[in-house]
Amino acid sequence: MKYVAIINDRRFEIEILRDGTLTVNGEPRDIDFLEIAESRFSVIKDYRSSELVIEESASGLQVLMDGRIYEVQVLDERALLMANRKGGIKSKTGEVVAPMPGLIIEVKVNVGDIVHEGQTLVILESMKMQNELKAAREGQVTSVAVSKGQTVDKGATLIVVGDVPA
Amino acid sequence: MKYVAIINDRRFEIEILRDGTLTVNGEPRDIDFLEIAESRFSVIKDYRSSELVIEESASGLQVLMDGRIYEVQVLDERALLMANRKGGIKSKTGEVVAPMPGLIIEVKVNVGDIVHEGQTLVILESMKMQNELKAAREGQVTSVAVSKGQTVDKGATLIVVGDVPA
Amino acid sequence: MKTPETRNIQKVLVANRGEIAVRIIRACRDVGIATVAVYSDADRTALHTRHADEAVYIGTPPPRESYLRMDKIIEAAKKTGADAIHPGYGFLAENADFAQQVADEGLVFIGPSPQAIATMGDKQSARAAVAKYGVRLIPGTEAGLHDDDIIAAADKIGYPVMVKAAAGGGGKGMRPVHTPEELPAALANARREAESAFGNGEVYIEKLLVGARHIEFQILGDMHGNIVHLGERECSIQRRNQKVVEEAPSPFMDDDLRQKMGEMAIAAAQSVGYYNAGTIECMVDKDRNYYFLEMNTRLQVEHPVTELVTGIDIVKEQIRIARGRRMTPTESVLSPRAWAIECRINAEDPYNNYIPSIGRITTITTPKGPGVRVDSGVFVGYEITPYYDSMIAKLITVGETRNEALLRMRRALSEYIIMGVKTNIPFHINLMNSVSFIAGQFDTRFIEERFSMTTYEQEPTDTDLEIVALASTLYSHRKRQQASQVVAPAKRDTSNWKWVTRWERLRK
Amino acid sequence: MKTPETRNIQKVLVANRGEIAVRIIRACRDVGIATVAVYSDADRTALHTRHADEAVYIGTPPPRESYLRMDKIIEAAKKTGADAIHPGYGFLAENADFAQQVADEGLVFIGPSPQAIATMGDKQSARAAVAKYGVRLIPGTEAGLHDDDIIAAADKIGYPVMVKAAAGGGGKGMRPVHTPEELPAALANARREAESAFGNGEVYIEKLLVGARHIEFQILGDMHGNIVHLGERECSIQRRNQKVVEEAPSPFMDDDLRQKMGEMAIAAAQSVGYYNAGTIECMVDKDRNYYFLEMNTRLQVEHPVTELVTGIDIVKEQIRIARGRRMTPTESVLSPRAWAIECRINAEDPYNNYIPSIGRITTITTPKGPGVRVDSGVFVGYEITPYYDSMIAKLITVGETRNEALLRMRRALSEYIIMGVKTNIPFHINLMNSVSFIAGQFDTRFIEERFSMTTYEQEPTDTDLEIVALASTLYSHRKRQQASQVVAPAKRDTSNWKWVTRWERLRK
Repeated sequence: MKYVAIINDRRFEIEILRDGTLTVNGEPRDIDFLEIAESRFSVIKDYRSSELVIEESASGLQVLMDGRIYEVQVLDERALLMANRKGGIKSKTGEVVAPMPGLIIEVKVNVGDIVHEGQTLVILESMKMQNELKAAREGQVTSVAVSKGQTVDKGATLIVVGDVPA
Repeated sequence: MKYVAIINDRRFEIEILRDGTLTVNGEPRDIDFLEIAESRFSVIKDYRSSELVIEESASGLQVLMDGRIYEVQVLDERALLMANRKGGIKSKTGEVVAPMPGLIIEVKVNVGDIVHEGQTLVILESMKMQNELKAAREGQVTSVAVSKGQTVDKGATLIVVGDVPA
Repeated sequence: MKTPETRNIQKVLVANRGEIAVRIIRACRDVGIATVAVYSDADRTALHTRHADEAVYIGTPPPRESYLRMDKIIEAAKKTGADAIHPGYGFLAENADFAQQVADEGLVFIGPSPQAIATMGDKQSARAAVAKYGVRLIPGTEAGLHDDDIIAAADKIGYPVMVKAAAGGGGKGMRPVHTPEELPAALANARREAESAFGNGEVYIEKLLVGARHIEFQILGDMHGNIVHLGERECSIQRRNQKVVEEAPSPFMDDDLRQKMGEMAIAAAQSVGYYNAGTIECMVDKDRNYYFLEMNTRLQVEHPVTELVTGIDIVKEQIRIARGRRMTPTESVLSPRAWAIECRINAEDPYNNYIPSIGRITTITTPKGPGVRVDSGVFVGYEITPYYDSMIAKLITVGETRNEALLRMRRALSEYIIMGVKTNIPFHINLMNSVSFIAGQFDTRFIEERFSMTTYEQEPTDTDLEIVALASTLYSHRKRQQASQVVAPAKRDTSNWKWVTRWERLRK
Repeated sequence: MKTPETRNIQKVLVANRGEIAVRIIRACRDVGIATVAVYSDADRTALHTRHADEAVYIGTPPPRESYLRMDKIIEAAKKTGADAIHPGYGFLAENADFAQQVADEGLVFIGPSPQAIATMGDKQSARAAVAKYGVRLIPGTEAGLHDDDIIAAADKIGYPVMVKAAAGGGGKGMRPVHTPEELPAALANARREAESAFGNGEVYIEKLLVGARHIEFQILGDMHGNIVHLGERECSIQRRNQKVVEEAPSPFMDDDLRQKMGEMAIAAAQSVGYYNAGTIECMVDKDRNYYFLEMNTRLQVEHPVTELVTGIDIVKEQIRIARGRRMTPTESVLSPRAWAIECRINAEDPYNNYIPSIGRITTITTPKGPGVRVDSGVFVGYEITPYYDSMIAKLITVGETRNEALLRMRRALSEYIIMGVKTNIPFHINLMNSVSFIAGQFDTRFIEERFSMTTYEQEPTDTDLEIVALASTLYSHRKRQQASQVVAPAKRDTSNWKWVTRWERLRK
């Protein structure tokens, strides 16, 4: 089974063979990978002992190791093929969802606006704090589902950012 | 639904009615009983807040509260009826089982011996310690399933103590 | 001052929730006093409800329906026969009416006099009280002005200014404003936030000192007229004007400054005949000029760092003082015997603009071992709701030196695992590795202006990346296998995947 | 004594497992030293394996195949580039051959000289060494005698006597014997247990002092010829000759006795030119006569109580000393600054003859808050196997007075929840409530002769019994409902049964 893992723009081609052999970019590797609890893993590789938290996110995997978070995408052969056909791997999600229930204090964009990554789109009040919800990617706002003064549930889609029309 | 709970030779007649009303020996009671985690319960009764561990044992329930363990038997109407018919409630178990894997160092009784509660029946070595397994009740040894030098698994029945013939 | 009566305290009602309620229950238990918790619907399973000897239900989750209901809390004390009430911090801790009502009901309020709370709780009277003692004040306006007057005052004081809530605390209702154009909107936002948090939308402004530190002095006073300070705490590590890391002593402090600021702090407390624990908050600029900010007339979130460097249990001293006894310390602490750091563990996502995280905690591994203290109100199965503050625990480490405390904090953070909600533990790990923090070079703007979760002091090594790549791939491979029902048999109950490991090679 | 070379320590291999391996890893991390763990098949998921920077597999679970394999441990150090080895306690900690081999391989052994280990490890040479310094000894025989000679010696010494393993420790191979008739069987049993535990069946006897206490002195010495003591520990609370509760200082101690015993302890350590941490174990009879028992040439399980009352981190001092530096303390501790108590948390069933309990831990709630330290090697999901010692954690509390430490211990024990295996936490709760323990009146026979898990100081109240009866009934009722698929709908995710509660009445 062949996979490609992408972290920080680095590609690792990893193959897992039926006999349990593992290679990275063609070179054999030994690794002891163990699930300790849900989402928590212990890895021993060349004596180095590491503890990892692996969680799934909208755009791939979030891996926490030594206090640092890594965004990782793992593609198998089929996904790789599809991604290549589409001209690239899946980009960050454009859906802005409410991370908790709360009150919409302000909506800062309208449908059609071009936004940049990190731009504040909505202000949501919850836990007595005003939280700025930001765009995870650049693009054009294709949908605004809420307005000022509205209360929203956790997980509600508030804004959708789509591709900028070419 | 009517129950009898027996602790330390004290009997509590408890009735749970369909409308949620609860009585103890005919008097109404308020109690807030909540499962916190498996086997762990929080009780608030007349403002008193208590944390309990409830586990099932061979002879009923073991309840831990404020560092003290209580042996409790709860009988419903049918069980009570049956127990009365048999002339008494179920007595302590006569089976002596290995609490952990280990090596039998010594078997101190033979079939037919009359033993008293607390008498050492078997010495089991495990975790580098010699552990004396004792009779939980008085009675007559009806079965000896192991002998010196034998290794046993956890949970294996080693000795059975039955009633003394009348 | 006449000798106070000794008052009997056998049972304390804790009018609070979360870690501080647990902390107070522990202190009571440590001196053999019975405890009563109060709880809302959201807190039936909370640790304070379960750890107290008794627990009384007081209402629905919104604080104004439960933890802010003076009538229900006093009724709960009466019903259970409590003879004293400890308010903790937040909620009713700085409410003079509550302190007065408690006293009127014949109960002991474990805190200062209602007069001291009232004087220090009102910005204007607080400034007037301390000014007489020669305490330096930050230029600013009084509270209760209209926006127009505030805007005019800001021009006189000069920008930048800080908008603050009159009833404030915990950074709520606060806004830094750098230009006149931003001020009207900032006032409106601050008023709204203050109204929502405190039921009081009054705001005021103060000159914003640039490059300044937030340093505070812990005060302890008894009813026999004794007042001492227990040294300072460094609280400049803040985000959105909320403290996230505190330490004692301050790396900025020297003996001379401690002496002078300590005297000022005692003078400020004396101005209101203070007894109980209290805190004098100050701003200290680069040139070591210090200004009185406000006095908190209650236990502070960050009191443990002072406890660890002085050996004094501040909550026990509060109880002792409320009983009318002489407090234990007889003189101010001019040389702390250790160094302590506290990290506030918040349920928030440092990788996503620190958005509060709600949900159920599924796993906790608490750091343990020497020099580590954890004050926490949560447990496995605890549900973090949007009703209350996002702070779920405090991790405090102590060492002989700042360096030792810092290394212990790094170690303790790496041991601390909380799953089910996002926490700011990665933020703290990053901070403890930042050169500026290690060097003690920071001010109150450090986190917002010169710290980021994505720039690290060191790039990950190739080995780091390869381990992450391998683990992620094996994780995905496993998921795939599970999806197609071809699950590798687990050797132990934990699922174990080894690829070409020592054992397998040996067995080949 | 010539000035020792300073030795470089950058990476320490910890030749141990469980809580003590974790403790040592933490100490190394606190001073910025990298760590290497070694692990058997049973310990792949153990905390020491996961917390260390590196981990090396060394064999199957039985200690003689892994943690006692000197060759594999030294090989692991070589492979990972460790420059020092810390042996912890138990396993190879008092093996002079191992200390010598480590030195021969050019590695630093974090412990005393092989000569000191050898001299103190052999009963005869230990007695000879200290006797020259005027240290008082308990009458007894040498090791290695035949049973007949031992039996003859016992008649001379007078009963009761204690049979002990020559290679002993941790109560293994020990037997008290009260009459000549019991002696042959006791010798046989002790030889068998010693053979199994240490691979050495040699035993000896000593006069058994009746009503005596076990009091030990913590020693610290460096390679510059400095030796101090850090005060005493009271270790009389024992079961089957294994310590279960320790405290510092001893309630039996006075300044005069501390002075004299401390001098004796230093003299005993000087007799072998001792450096590193070490412990002089003594028996003290009712008339305050004290006798040298043995010297443990290693870190002791109960070292944390001394750390908490002196502020000295003993493991860090061991590393400092091994580096050839001067140790931090310059004089003996004659007045401890606090009081500390340690409870050993064992996986055993106190209600069932303390039988060791094995199984998987399903829940842990660790006591937290001020004055509480937990040194633990276990976690949720940890499997307790029959291969190793049943001690899974140590709970230590500290207070200004013995009473405060004791109240904190009660509080901490009531917070400590471990599910999945039986533990002796109820034993400790009972002990902390026993009048004799509270009064400090106990000797080494207290637990076995005058303490029971079924007699309590106070009978349960009627309310206690009713709460237990109600909870048990509701539990059974629920099980019954579940069995018949009529499950009450849970209001929250946790299952909540309320009968005629406030809410329901309000809603009626």
